[in-house]
Amino acid sequence: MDAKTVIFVIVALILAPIVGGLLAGLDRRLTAWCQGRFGPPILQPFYDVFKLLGKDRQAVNTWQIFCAHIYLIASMLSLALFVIQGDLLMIFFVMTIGAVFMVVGALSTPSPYSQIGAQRELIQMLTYEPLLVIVFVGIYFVTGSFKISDILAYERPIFLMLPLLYLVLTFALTIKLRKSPFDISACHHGHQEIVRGVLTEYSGPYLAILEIAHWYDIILILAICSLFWSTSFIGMIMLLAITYLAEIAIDNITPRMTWKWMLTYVWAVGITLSLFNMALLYAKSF
Amino acid sequence: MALETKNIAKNQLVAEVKSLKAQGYRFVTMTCVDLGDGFDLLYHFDRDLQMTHLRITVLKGDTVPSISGIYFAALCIENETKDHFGISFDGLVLDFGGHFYLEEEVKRYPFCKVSVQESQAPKEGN
Amino acid sequence: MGFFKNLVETSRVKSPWIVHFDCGSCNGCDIEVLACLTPLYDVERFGILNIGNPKHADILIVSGTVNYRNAKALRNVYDQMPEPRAVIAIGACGTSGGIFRDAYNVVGGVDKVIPVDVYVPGCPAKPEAIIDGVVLALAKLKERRSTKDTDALAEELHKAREFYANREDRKVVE
Amino acid sequence: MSTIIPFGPQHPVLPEPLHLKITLKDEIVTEAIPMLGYVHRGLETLVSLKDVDQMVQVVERVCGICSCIHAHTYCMCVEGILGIEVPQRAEFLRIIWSELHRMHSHLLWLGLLADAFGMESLFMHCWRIRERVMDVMEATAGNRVIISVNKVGGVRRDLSADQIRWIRQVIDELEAELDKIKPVLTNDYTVKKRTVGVGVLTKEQAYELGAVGPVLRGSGVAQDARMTGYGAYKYVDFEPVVETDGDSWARTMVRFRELYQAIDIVRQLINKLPDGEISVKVKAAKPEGEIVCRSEQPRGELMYYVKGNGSKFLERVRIRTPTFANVPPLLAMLPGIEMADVPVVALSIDPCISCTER
Amino acid sequence: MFDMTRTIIENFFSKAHTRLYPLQTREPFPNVRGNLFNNIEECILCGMCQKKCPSQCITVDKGAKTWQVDPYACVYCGICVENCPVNCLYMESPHRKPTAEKIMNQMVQVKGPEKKKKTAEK
Ligand code: SF4
Ligand code: SF4
Ligand code: SF4
Ligand code: SF4
Ligand code: SF4
Ligand code: SF4
Ligand code: SF4
Ligand code: SF4
Repeated sequence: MDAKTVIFVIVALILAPIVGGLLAGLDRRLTAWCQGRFGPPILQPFYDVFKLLGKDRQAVNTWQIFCAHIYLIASMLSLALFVIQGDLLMIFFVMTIGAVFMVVGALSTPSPYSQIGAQRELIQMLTYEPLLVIVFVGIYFVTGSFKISDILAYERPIFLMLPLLYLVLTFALTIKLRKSPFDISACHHGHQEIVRGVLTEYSGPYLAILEIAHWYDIILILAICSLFWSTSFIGMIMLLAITYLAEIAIDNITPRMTWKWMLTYVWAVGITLSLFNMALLYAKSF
Repeated sequence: MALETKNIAKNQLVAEVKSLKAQGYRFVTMTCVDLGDGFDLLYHFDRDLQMTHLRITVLKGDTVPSISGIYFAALCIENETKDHFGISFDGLVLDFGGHFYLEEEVKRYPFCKVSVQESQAPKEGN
Repeated sequence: MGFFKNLVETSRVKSPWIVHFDCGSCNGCDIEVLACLTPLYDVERFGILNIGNPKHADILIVSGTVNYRNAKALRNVYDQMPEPRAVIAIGACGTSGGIFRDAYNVVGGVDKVIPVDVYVPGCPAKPEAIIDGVVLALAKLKERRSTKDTDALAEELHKAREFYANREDRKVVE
Repeated sequence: MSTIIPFGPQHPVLPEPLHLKITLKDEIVTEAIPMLGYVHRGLETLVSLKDVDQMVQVVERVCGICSCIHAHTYCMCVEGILGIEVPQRAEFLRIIWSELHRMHSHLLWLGLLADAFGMESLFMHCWRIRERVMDVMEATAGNRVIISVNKVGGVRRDLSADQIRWIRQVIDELEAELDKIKPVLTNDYTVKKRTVGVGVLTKEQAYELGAVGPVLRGSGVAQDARMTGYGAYKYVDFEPVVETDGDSWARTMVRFRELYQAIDIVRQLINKLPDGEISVKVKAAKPEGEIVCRSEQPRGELMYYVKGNGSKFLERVRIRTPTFANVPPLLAMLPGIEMADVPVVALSIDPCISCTER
Repeated sequence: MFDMTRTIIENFFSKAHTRLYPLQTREPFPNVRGNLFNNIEECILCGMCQKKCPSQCITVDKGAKTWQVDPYACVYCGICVENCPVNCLYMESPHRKPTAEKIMNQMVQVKGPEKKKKTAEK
């Protein structure tokens, strides 16, 4: 690992939350426009986080604090792994550890909302993780490697080969973004039958930590999306912009669904799409 | 405009309500009025927007048979009446024990006239 | 650290998350609080989110009269909110008990149970008035510190507790 | 494993302080026990402190959402005992305001339902178009929510020709906006997924448990207190809106179609609005006797019992509100559904706890 | 599944419906019951408003020549305005501003109504 990579990693780790926060702010503004409202300032997520940092520390137990920090560290680590162009499966593994710790933190409190939220979060992970693995396998089929450096070296946009798998990836993105119809364990406003789900018992600075970790996660998933059009910068930006706008639109035209529906629907549709895409790929290769 | 009610005795109540139910009447609600030494209990029923009313008069301290076994909907109102007037109902399906609405701090049976004055007295007396 | 402190202070004013508690309100005030969130008034412009979870909230908006049963729930919600926080009482009911203050099950305004920072009169208070009230509360919030900064707040908390404990004495309408 | 969830009294999807103790087994509700009393004020006792006229203001504040109908029903009772004939124009105006209340109440409710199943854009849309109705209320009656237009003997404000023209324009706009969201409720796959078959109440159950209003009509019973022809309803044509499925979707559709019905009724009333006085003078009312009056509120049938004793203070006022009658059906619907559906089902009866407990 | 799309796209491309409240206020409708005032010099201190107010929030003191309303208990119904025999009460359309402390709205009469004296002389 040379000095250049180290600098890259540091820059990425500093930039990611800034970009993530701006994206979240933009997201809220655009959502407001969809609803005929004026919307908050773009910098709003930063105000929220700084305010939370200045609030009283109130934690149910120390375990919870520990979990929040682990989640942040895991998210940062997985992003760093991406920047040093490591192994996709490794990244996936580290990210999962972080998410599991957040759930464990929520489970460690006695509040029923937090408990149910944690259970649902686990189900969500159960839903999107196989999909992510399928997507990675698809990428492997095309490029012959799990290593990001090799994927980047592939000369054509993977999107053209795996359009349906990209759709599958957006399911995972929707779940990760906590957007309708998959905002079942927690959501950004909190008008939910289980209050704020997994986030219910985290408060003040710890909530801020989770928020920052969440921004890292989003950037990471978007980065994975961007792999699908890694050959040109403009193509990459266009793909991401269209994806994000579509996410906002979907968020606004669907209600929140139940976890049973999510599990069956996402798996059924996700696996069908993947198989179809693989078959297509196979047919083409002849 | 007077209200036409059918006055019946307390022990006829259950039979009367059962026969109304057999005729297809729905239970609307019950009203309790404090008469000073006793209570007027009015039971309101409805069928196709036509109302019929039963009235029983009981003395303070009497228990009244509950009709919540016949009409489940009577549950809320009987609990409410128990809170407000202290009338006990025999055979309530789900009994909140006089704490349907009220906490311990409140004087018992606020709707009875005497208690209304009692609970108002400290407020008005200053 | 001064820079960071400033940042937190500015952020606090720009990101008030509210939790809305309906005591014995007639819904008139509730729906006006809700109307503030909707496109015509859109308080998200000020970063206001209706968060529904007292542990995440900075401002408690209370509408309606306090009665004996919900006083406990109100107290509970207030206690769960981390400092710094502010309380806004909405409507005639929230500020004094309004037209119901002589009814037997009514304790009175919100200030009989928890300390109130801003009173918004009206029946119901108009959304504009509620926005004015939040703005006024923010000015107060800006000066507050989290308890780790100062013990003054701990003292205030203690006072608030006593205030609640002595509520019986204040039942008499002045 | 069973978990006990305290649903409320302060809860984000349910602004009402309704407290349900819900027992869950694998996210399925096995038992729901209501804990009431968070809004109980005891305002029926205020009759001993406020006289006949002042009580109008008190009963308006039983619930802010259909305040006008509460006051109307109370006034009908007192006028009934005193034998007062209200001028025809006043009757028309009362019903126009009542139907405007029905519009704003149903829109508000539709928004809250959308919020309960997490569709924020629909919530915002409903509340935005509702503001037009609120503007009408504010301009014609002087206040947005609690409009205080009724008094014993008539109404306190009149509508000018300009205002009537404006109301007509607003309800036209409203109709156009409703047409836009109609497909969302009737077609949308995800919306139907959340409401169809959720919280089913059969016709027999609804009738037996004493359900009223859209809950009753959503289960296929055509009963609407407006059919008794109180006020100016005797001068307009309408049919009660009935759906037969008995689930949350049916109740939604009943309310949604009632919005169109309310628009239609207001149009008819405006066309027929007679000239004349808007109130009769009532001198020092001292009613004596008992009476029961009923009316149809957005949430169902409202019943007032009033007893006067010949002084200016009434002896007893008893209010049976629609949600009070709809609580037993709610309790019958909850067991067996999923936790995620609890807010949807609870909202589908349009709970208004403040009037339930008074 | 996409029935809401049209509405949100319309919203997206049209101007926000928001009224930017503190910066941009709408002219209140006439005759809105906003804030209660007494034209105290016209008041004959008869106490009619006190008697009629459903919220019992007006206190008229004939001896001290004061008229006081508790704006935090007033329900803005306008009954007092309608019942005042000399029409000295009036309501202004803008709403009453929130305050950090409860401030009673008390008015003290200095001179008293002139008209009333004139009619008394006649
Ligand atoms: S459910 Fe409501 S609060 Fe939660 S993310 Fe969706 S729109 Fe936001
Ligand atoms: S102040 Fe008025 S509108 Fe608000 S809750 Fe009280 S009675 Fe209702
Ligand atoms: S869901 Fe949220 S915004 Fe809606 S009423 Fe409840 S607390 Fe208020
Ligand atoms: S429950 Fe219905 S009738 Fe009663 S006050 Fe509320 S909205 Fe009005
Ligand atoms: S259900 Fe009742 S409290 Fe809730 S919004 Fe409707 S009227 Fe208000
Ligand atoms: S009714 Fe009018 S004149 Fe009489 S005291 Fe009141 S304000 Fe003065
Ligand atoms: S105005 Fe009427 S109520 Fe007032 S003092 Fe004169 S006669 Fe009495
Ligand atoms: S407006 Fe109504 S509540 Fe206010 S002082 Fe006048 S009569 Fe009393």
